Order: sequence, then C-alpha cells, then structure tokens
Amino acid sequence: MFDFSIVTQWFDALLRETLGLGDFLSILIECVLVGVIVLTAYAVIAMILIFMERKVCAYFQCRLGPMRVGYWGLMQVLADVLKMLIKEIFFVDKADKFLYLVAPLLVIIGSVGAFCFLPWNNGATILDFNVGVFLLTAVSSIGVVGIFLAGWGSNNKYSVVSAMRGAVQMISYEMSLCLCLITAVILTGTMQMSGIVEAQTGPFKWLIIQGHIPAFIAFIIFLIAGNAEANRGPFDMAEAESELTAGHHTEYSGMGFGFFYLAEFLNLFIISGIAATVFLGGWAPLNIGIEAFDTWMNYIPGIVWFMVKAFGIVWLLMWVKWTFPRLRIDQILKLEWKYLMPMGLINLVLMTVFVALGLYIK
Amino acid sequence: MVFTKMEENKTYFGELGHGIKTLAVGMKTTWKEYFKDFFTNKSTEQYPENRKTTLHVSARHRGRLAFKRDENGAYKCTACTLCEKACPNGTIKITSHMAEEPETGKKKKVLDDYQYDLGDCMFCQLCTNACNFDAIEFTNDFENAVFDRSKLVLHLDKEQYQGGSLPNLLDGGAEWQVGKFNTKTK
Amino acid sequence: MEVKKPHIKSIPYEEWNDNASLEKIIDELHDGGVNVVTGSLDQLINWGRANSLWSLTFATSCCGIEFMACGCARYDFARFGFEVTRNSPRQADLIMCAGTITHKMAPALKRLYDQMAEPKYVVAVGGCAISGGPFKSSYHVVKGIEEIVPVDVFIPGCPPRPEAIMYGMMQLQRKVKIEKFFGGANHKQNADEAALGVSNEELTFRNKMGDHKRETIVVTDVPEAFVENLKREQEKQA
Amino acid sequence: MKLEFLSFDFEKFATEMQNLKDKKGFDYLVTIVGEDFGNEEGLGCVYILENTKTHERCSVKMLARTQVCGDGIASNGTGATDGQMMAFIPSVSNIWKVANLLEREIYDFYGIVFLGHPDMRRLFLRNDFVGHPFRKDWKGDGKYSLEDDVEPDYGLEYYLDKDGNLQSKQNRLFTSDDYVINIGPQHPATHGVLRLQTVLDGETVKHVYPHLGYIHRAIEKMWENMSYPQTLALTDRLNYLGAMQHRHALVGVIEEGMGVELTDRIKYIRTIMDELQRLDSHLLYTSCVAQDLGALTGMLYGMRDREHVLNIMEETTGGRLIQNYYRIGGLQDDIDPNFVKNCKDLVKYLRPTIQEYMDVFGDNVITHNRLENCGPMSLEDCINYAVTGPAGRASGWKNDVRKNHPYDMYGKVAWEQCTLTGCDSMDRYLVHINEMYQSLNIIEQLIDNIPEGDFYVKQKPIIKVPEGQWYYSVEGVAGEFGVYLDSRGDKSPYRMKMRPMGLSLVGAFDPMLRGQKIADLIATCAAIDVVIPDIDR
Repeated sequence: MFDFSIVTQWFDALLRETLGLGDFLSILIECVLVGVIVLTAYAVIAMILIFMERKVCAYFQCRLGPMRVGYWGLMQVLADVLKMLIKEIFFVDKADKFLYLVAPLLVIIGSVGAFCFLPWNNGATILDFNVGVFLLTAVSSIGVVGIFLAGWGSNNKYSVVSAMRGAVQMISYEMSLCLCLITAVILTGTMQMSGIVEAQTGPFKWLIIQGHIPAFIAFIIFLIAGNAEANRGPFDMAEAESELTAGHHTEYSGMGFGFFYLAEFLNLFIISGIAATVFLGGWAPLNIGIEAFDTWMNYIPGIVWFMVKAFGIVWLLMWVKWTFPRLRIDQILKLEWKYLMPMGLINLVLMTVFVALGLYIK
Repeated sequence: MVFTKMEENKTYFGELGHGIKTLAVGMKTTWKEYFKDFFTNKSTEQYPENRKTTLHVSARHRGRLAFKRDENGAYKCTACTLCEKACPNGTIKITSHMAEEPETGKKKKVLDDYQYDLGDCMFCQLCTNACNFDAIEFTNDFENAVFDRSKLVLHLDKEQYQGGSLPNLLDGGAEWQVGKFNTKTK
Repeated sequence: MEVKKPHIKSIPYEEWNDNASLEKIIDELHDGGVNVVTGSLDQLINWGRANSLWSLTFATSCCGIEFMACGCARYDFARFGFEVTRNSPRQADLIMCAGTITHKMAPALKRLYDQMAEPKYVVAVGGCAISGGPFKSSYHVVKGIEEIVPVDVFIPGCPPRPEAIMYGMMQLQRKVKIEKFFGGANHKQNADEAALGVSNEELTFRNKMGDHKRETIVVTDVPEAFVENLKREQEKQA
Repeated sequence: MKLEFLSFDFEKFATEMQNLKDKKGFDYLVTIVGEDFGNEEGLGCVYILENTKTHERCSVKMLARTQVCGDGIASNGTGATDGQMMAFIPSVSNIWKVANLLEREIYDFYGIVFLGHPDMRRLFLRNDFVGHPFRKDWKGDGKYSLEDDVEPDYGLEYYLDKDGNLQSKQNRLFTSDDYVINIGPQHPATHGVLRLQTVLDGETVKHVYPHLGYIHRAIEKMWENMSYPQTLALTDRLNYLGAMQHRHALVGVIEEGMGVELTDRIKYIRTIMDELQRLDSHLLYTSCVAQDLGALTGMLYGMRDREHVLNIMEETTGGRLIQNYYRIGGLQDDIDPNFVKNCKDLVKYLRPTIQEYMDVFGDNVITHNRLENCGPMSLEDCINYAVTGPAGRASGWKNDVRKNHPYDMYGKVAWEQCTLTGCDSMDRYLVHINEMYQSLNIIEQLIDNIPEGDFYVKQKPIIKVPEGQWYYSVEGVAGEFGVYLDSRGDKSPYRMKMRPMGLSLVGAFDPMLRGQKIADLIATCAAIDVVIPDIDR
C-alpha cells in the first residue's frame, strides 16, 4: 500500500534541509499549502456533489437533470457558482448584523474543520490527533451554532422557527452519532483516525465485517443519525422547503446563501466519509485472504478506495432522501429518543460484550 | 380495489418491523424507476432539441389566432365585426371603411386593419364560433414569447402567416401514444 | 470587438421571435463599441448568469400549474439548469409571474421584487400577467404587471403550454447573454419606471409624511457619456 | 333546480332558520347568495339548504333592513360606520358554522352586516377599499395602491340594542403576546396565494385566520355585464384542475333555465370528460400531497402520469388546463377520432400505476405518521362546516352530488361512492386514491357505448334565459360546485353566483388545526385540496 507520508516527509525535508528554512517558515509554508489544498478540495467536492445530487435526483424522478450546459450538463454547477459569486449581497434591515454575518462563516468553518479529519489515503490525514473521533464530533457541531445564529440573526419568523428546529434536532442526534462512533472505538481500541483505518486493513478486517452484528447495527444507526445531522431529507426540518420557505437561510442572498448550500452538501460528504472510514475501512482495500486477489486489490490506490466507499454511501443517502417524505419535528425526536438512542446504548453494551468475549473476527 | 388504513400495529417491535417493511417497499419502487429507461432519456421529451423531429402538439391546441388564407394568400374576412362583438375582453379590433365595388357598384365594407392582441387573448374560441365566413382559426403555434409588449399586437391582415417558426407542427407533428413519451430527439 | 449574437443550442438565430427588439437592446447597450477584455469577461459572466436562472416560486393561478409541469418529468427544465426554484426571493434570480395579479396582491409582488438581489429579471407568463387578459374588465385586477415591475420577457398564452414557457425562458437567456456587467446599467429606467421603482417603505413614508425627500444615492464612477446623456435628458425635461 | 323561495318575518328569521335545521333536518347550508334585488326590494340574501338524509333542498329569501348605525366604535376599513345607513340581517353563523365566511363575503361585497356575527371584517378586498362593489350602483375608479394594507386586529360585532338601534362592538383577534406568523400569500405550500395568519405557541398552532382575496378577480361581477356565451369563458380559470366540472355547472344552470334538451352523445361525452378531469385533478392532488410532505419523487410520478391524461384531453379540446369544451347546447367540437382508443389505453395504463404512488408514498410509514390524526374533523362538524367532496367523505359523509342528485350519465353507470371513517388527512388522501379507481370504472363503462348523434344542439345567435332563479350543482374535484342564476330575461344574467368548493374548506381550517403542529397545517392544507382561484373567484 502506498504511504502518502513519504511525500509529505520528503516535502518537509525539502523545506528544512535543502532550502534551509527555519521551523517557523517551513511550518507556515506547509500550513498555507495544506490550507489551499483543503479549500480547493472542499470546493471541488462540493461542486461534484451538487452535480451528482441533481443528476441522481433527476434519475430517481424519471427526468434527465442538467443536459444543456456543457456536454451532458457537466458545466452546470460551474455556471451556478459563477453566478452566485457575483450576485448582490445585502443586509436585512433590523437584522442582528454581527450574528447575521458570522452565521454562514461558522457553518462553513464547522464543516471545513470536520472535513480535515478525513483520512484520504495511507498517511494523508490532515488532522490526526489521538482523540480524533472525539474532536471530530466536537468540531462538526459548530455548524449547529451557525444554523441557530442564522435563524436568530435574520429577524425573520420562519428563520426563528427553523433555528429552534435545527438546534433541537441536531443536539438530539449528536447522541446517537457519538454512541455509534464509541461502539466502533471499542473494537478498534483507538480514537485516532489513522489508527482506526489501520485496525481495518487485512482480510475481513473492515469493521462492519469484523464486528458483524453490533457493527452493522451501529452503521445503520450512524447513517440515520448522520443524515439528520447533515440536515438532509427525510430530516430536513430546519430547511423544510414547503413549510418554512427556506428555513434558516431565508434572508441570505449571494454567497451567504452559497456557504449554507456548500456546507449542506459537504456535511453529507463528511458523514459519508466518516461512515466509510469507521465502518468500511476508509482507504483500506478489500482483502479476502486469497493472495492473488489481495495483491491486485492493493494496487488500487487508497484514495480511490476511500472515494468509492464515500460516494457509494452518498448515493445511498441520496436514494433515501429522494424516496421518503419529511418527518414532523416531534416524530424526529421520537425516532431519536424512543428508537435510535436506546438501540445505540444496547448496541454499545452488546459490542462491549462481544469484544470482551472475543466474539469478533480476529 | 379499495384502500383503507392498515391495522393498528401498536407493539414496539411490531411497529418497527412494519415501518421498515414499508420503507423498503418505497426504496424498491424508486430503485426500479431509477434504472428504468436508464439509457433512453427516462421520461423526458427534450424540447427544443426535438422541435423539428419528435415533438407532438395537438392540432387543436390554441396557440394564436390566424387568418385562413387560400393558395393566393387572400383572406375571407369581410369586416363584419361579429368576432369583435363576441370577444369577452376586447382582444380584437377591426377598422374598416365602406367602398363601392367597381364591378357591381354595390357598397361593401373593406377591411383596413384587423388588430389582434395576443397578450390579451384568452383563447375561448367565441370569435371562431361567431365567424360566419370561416375566416379565422386558432393554430397550435406556441413559440410566441417576445421582449417587447407591443410585438404581441398583431395585425392579421397585414401578415402572411405560414405557420410561424414551426410549420411542421400545424397538423400535430409526430405520432404519440398513451403511456409513452417521445423521448428521442431524432 | 463585435457583440456576439446570443446562441442557444438547437434553435438557429433566424428562427427566433422578436430578434428586432434584441438587436435594439444590443445597440443601446453597446453604443460606442466593446472593450476586448471587459467584453470577454462579460461573456463569461453572462454565460454563468444565463445558465443559472433560479426562479422564485411565485404562482398565483393556472400558469403556475403549467410552470410546475415544466419542472416535472415530461418537460424537465432541469435540462437548462432552471430546476432550482427558490422559495426565498433573496436567492432567486427571476420572478416567473405566473398568473393574475390582483390589487390586493400587487403590493406583495412589488415587495417580492424589491427583496430580490441584483441581477433580477421578470417574466410575465400568460395573458393575466401581460395585460390582465381574461379579467381585464374586472375592478380588482392589475392590467399587466408592467405597471408594477419592469418585465423582460412576455410569454403569451392562456396558459402557455410548457414548451412555450421554456421558449420564453430561452428568450430570457438570450437577453441575459447580451447584457453588460462592466460599465453600464442594464435596465435603463425611464421616467415612469423611476416613479414606480420606489420601495414600499418609501411610498408609505411619502404618504404619511407628505412629500419628504430622502438623501439620494450618488454613484461616482459613472462613464462620462452617461452623465452627459443624463444632463441632456434633464435639460429636455426642464 | 328551479328555486321556490320560503320567506320569514324579520323578527322570527333566526328562530325559523333554527327550526329548519332542528325540526326539518336541513343541516347542510349549501350557500348564501347575497344579492342586490333592485330599487324596490333592496339588498338581501338567498339561503340554499339541504337535508343530508333525504337530499331534499330548499331555499329561503331574506331581505335586509336598513338603519342608521348608532354611536358605536369606529369600524374597520370603510371608516366609521357610525351615522351610515347600514343594511342588516340576523346572522345564521351560530346555526351553521359555514355561514361565518359566507356572511363575511356578503358583507364585503354588499355591505350587509349580520347581527351577532362575531367577526365582521372584509374577506376578499383590502380594508381600505371604498364601497361594496357588487351593489348595482357601485362605481370604481380602477386605482390601486402599492402600499401595504392596514389590517385591524379586531373584528366588529353588530347588534341591536334594547331600543332597536344598530350598534357595534370590537372583538379582539389576538392577545398581546401571540406569536403571529403569516403563511402566505407567497408560500410554496399554500398552492397559490392563500394567506393563513397563524397564531403559534412554539410549533403548535393556536389559531388560524384565513385571509382571502389575493386572487379575487370578481368573476361574478364581470358576468353581470357579459352575454351568456361569454360568461362560460371565465369558469375554466377558477379551479383550473376542475375546468370541465365548473363549466358543466354553469352550462347546466343556463340550459336548465332555457330548457335545452341534450342528445345522449353530449351527455356521454360530458360524463367521460368530467371523469378525465377528475383523474387529472386527483393525480395532481396526490402529487401535491407528496410534495408538501417533502417526498418530491412521489410527486414527480404522479405528475408524469397526469401528462397522459392531459394529452388525451388536449387532442379533443385543444387545451391542457383551460379546456373550453362545453358550450350552451353541447360541445365545442366532436371527440378526436382516437379518443376511444386512447381512453382505453389510459385505463389500462393507470390502474397498475396508481399502486406505485401507494408504494412510494401512500403506504409509507412516515406518510401514515404524518397524516393520521392530522387535521381531524368529525362527521357532525363536516356537515356543519359544509366540508363537501373527498374531504367530507373521509369523515363518512355521503355527500357526492353525482349520487345524491344524479346528472348526465351518473345515474346509469355502476360506481361506488367512496367514504371512509378516519376523519383525518390520511383518509382524505385515501378517498382521493379510491376515487381515481372509480373514475376509471366510469370511463370504462361509458367509453365503448358513446352513441351516435349531434355533439351540438344549435342555439339562437343571441341567448336569453327566461325570468326565474335556478341552482345547479355538480360534483367538482374537491366538493360540490354549484351555480345560482337569477335571470331577468336579459341576454346577460342579473346575478350569478358560484358555490366555490374551497371556501368552506378554508373555513374549516381553524377548528381542524387548533393544537396541531405547523407541519400538520401544511399537511392538512395539502390533503384537503384547496385551489385558491376557486375560493376567491
């Protein structure tokens, strides 16, 4: 398996030794470079996702989706972004200007922050702490604050209702989300992202296979809770197009709205990415213990594995979104507190028992 | 077949199981639709790509009013103003003058201007019903959008209407079938 | 640099309706030639704008259902990238005014228009929006939304069939494609429009406080020709 | 139905009306028609009632008294009513709940106030509107304002004090700490420009005040200046999904007044067309319920299949929404040569497809949870609020006009009236689904047997209806749609008034939705199937 850290170490050495730069300068350059890469990847993936959503949704609905801008509509999202960039931005009278301004930034910061935790390849994890999973859940919940402030700051009644809904829903579903991750951590024995993937390399080592029943339950709960956390149908309470016009971002135009739009799609990707990392082995290739097959599989780069898994889950979530009607706020909470939470807890105990008794695939 | 509400299934796991089953049925249905006609343009008729090939617009569709003309381009309107009077909202305005016919010497109305405001028209067919001379008809020409309101005011006697931008559609265009869409563009 | 004639896939330029008005707009906008750099940038921006026209869901009557039909499987205007209909006027690029506007609704339409972010366009769909149509003689119907907001494209029909609505949308694309982003106002307001182009708030103020004057907004970087034109106009009016 | 009016003394009016309901069983108030009877009789109302057991109908005519309004408090809108001559009639809104909105409509159009009605505000027009437009002596200047309307936060209640003087008092609409949110007039889920002023407590709805008139086009007033054939042109634009039925009712009342005999062919075709239209409307309805609940894919499936229905109708009528097909004495045109074959194909295609909507949306556990017990209304209330159509049938009220007062071919084909007893939005949805199958049944039975004959019975060039009053109703797509015609023998009607399907449905929102969630409001609004131009006319 190709280790990307070779490249990063080489580059670090290039700066420090060959060019003889000091600690500060070399770290600065590295940070800027990583920052640029992250933001570019963020934007590009968001655009791919938006295009994918429009095409996938169209095909579910017996339509064609974008067709006329570029070949097969490929340039459609580019045109949208271009327009949104130069669309007029204005402030709403009587809005709380500061909160109104900060809200989209918080949303995007929360989502970029969480984005940085994804392990792209062996050795290519941007933030790789020993409390990775823990920190990830903390960072990603900054987004809730953004949504809440946007709703509150806009001085719009729909937005306030939407803010309340968003906060209630996300805080609730964070519980299940964390429980599922902890279930996985019990098996892997580490919270570090790279460590979690490391634990899943090898034949039949993907967590969902390794931990079989409890891991599978955790995976399903994680997807449901993650879908709610990313604010997507059937849990798109905060936006709830047909009820609250555009929910918390009713009063945002131009790029302010663009940030919410991008963050919504990226959150989807982050949820899928985490699910892929924690349960489907991240960049770990599919190994079945037959040498010839495994070697071939190992030739495929880790990033391809990761992307295929992540986008597979994205497609799955889109399928769910474009099939089901939206739930009502009390039903969403009922689902969480009556079904998902207890199940998550029982599942946690189950997993502990399985690990303690060694019932997982070794 | 009569649908009624399902049996109340109130046990914790019964409710759960039933719920998951219906969700699965829903997902199965969308899955089927997703892959149906996957490579043959789904259900979409691609206007404007198909406008000269597979587009079908009912011949009776009312797109605009036009004069019926014979092969020499002559119209039959006698400026009797029956259509003007029948119109519920004053879409048609006819101006005419009396003139002597050179051959017979009889006085007869001569049409000066037949003004028809496409932007006003409600396509109720009262004018065509009222016309005793079979002089006007609705055609299914629908490509009429303009930038300037005044361009919607038409003078039917002054124009030589040949079916607008899509003359091939006047008698309906391509074939169609119930339950199918003309999704091909060629 | 020449102004390129707007091209729309699958319909040749000559077959379009009302090319004359379009060419007139081109002449007015690009009077005095086009700079190569800004011209090309304009083209890029216009390409973006023309292909990303998000409409406000604003349907009052029958035409609204045809607009819905446009978005559905058979016609699918997602092919053009129009399917992103926004419910909030802040995020929309155009109002598809589909249906009758009554006297009671008129302030709401005006307000929605004012709430939209530039650039914004208005399409009048169907007889009612164009001229009051079937309800011209009613005491409670606005005789065409042109009285309230500037209209870019008129789509006649009662209601126009979905193809006709798409045709109208493509007409709008053509209009967007010839606009200027750099140097010049696209909507040159005439006197009537200027009188109408007053916000609701302003109107209310005026009514309550008499003919009070608000500070006018001064635009500084205006091309000289435009200023001279304006002066001449003012002298003429005086 | 030719109307024979009962009449009562002014003083005994309220008790006599109560008697009609309690003793004679006329528990369903079909509509109240306000009318300016001319200089001799002045203003007045016509009440049309139905006994829901025997389906017998009767009508009551009541003339208003006029008096100078006393020294009460300033009224809304028209300025102080003090010192003005006011016409008044005792209210029946406490006998039939549906009268609440109907009486407000009459107040708006004719300026008749109803004694004891708690909330005499304008219903359709702006509060600063001058005068009452349906009075024969009213003249407007066609001006309008772009300013926001000034809305009072109280309703006026008129009463006679002990000296017999007309007085008014204010009833507050909101309390000081109410969180009021406007759903509409521009809102994706109100299906047009309905405005529901909703008082919220968190997510819970405390009160719903409907504000109408955002698409009030004054069709009834326009009719008074139109010849009979011209009046037809406007009906299609009411509920544009029930164009055929609307025109059917209008054509029916005129033909009844004139005594026109139709050929069987016309009757067959009209019945089939009505049912095709019902399919069209119900397909759109099922789609819209799905859309409002956030299941866009479910919506698109319904809309896709609706196109096939539209295709068939368009081949014959030339219109997709606005059909222009019926005219006085028959039809605009004969059916398209392929019509019979197409209809058969459609029936074959649609039967299995309806199951798909149920699979993807109707049977879904989320849908059931969303719609069950959402916007409940009991059978008794349904009759009281005159919630007709599928919404009423979901509460077990057998109110189908096609069965109760059969017209055209409906008495001669075999079909079932679909009723359920759930009283909630889920059953409203299911009734619509079931009715689609019934429509297919009706089409199937008729399509092969369309007799030969004329599609149009020639009429005189100038159509006049003899003097008299008629009421003719058909089963519209969302309830009973009727037209009241008062003819004075002219070539245009003296007064023509519709019974819109949606007005009583909107009036029922408030009792249905108290204590429910905002999301339930959207779901109920979708499931009850209102189309705003039909309400506002």
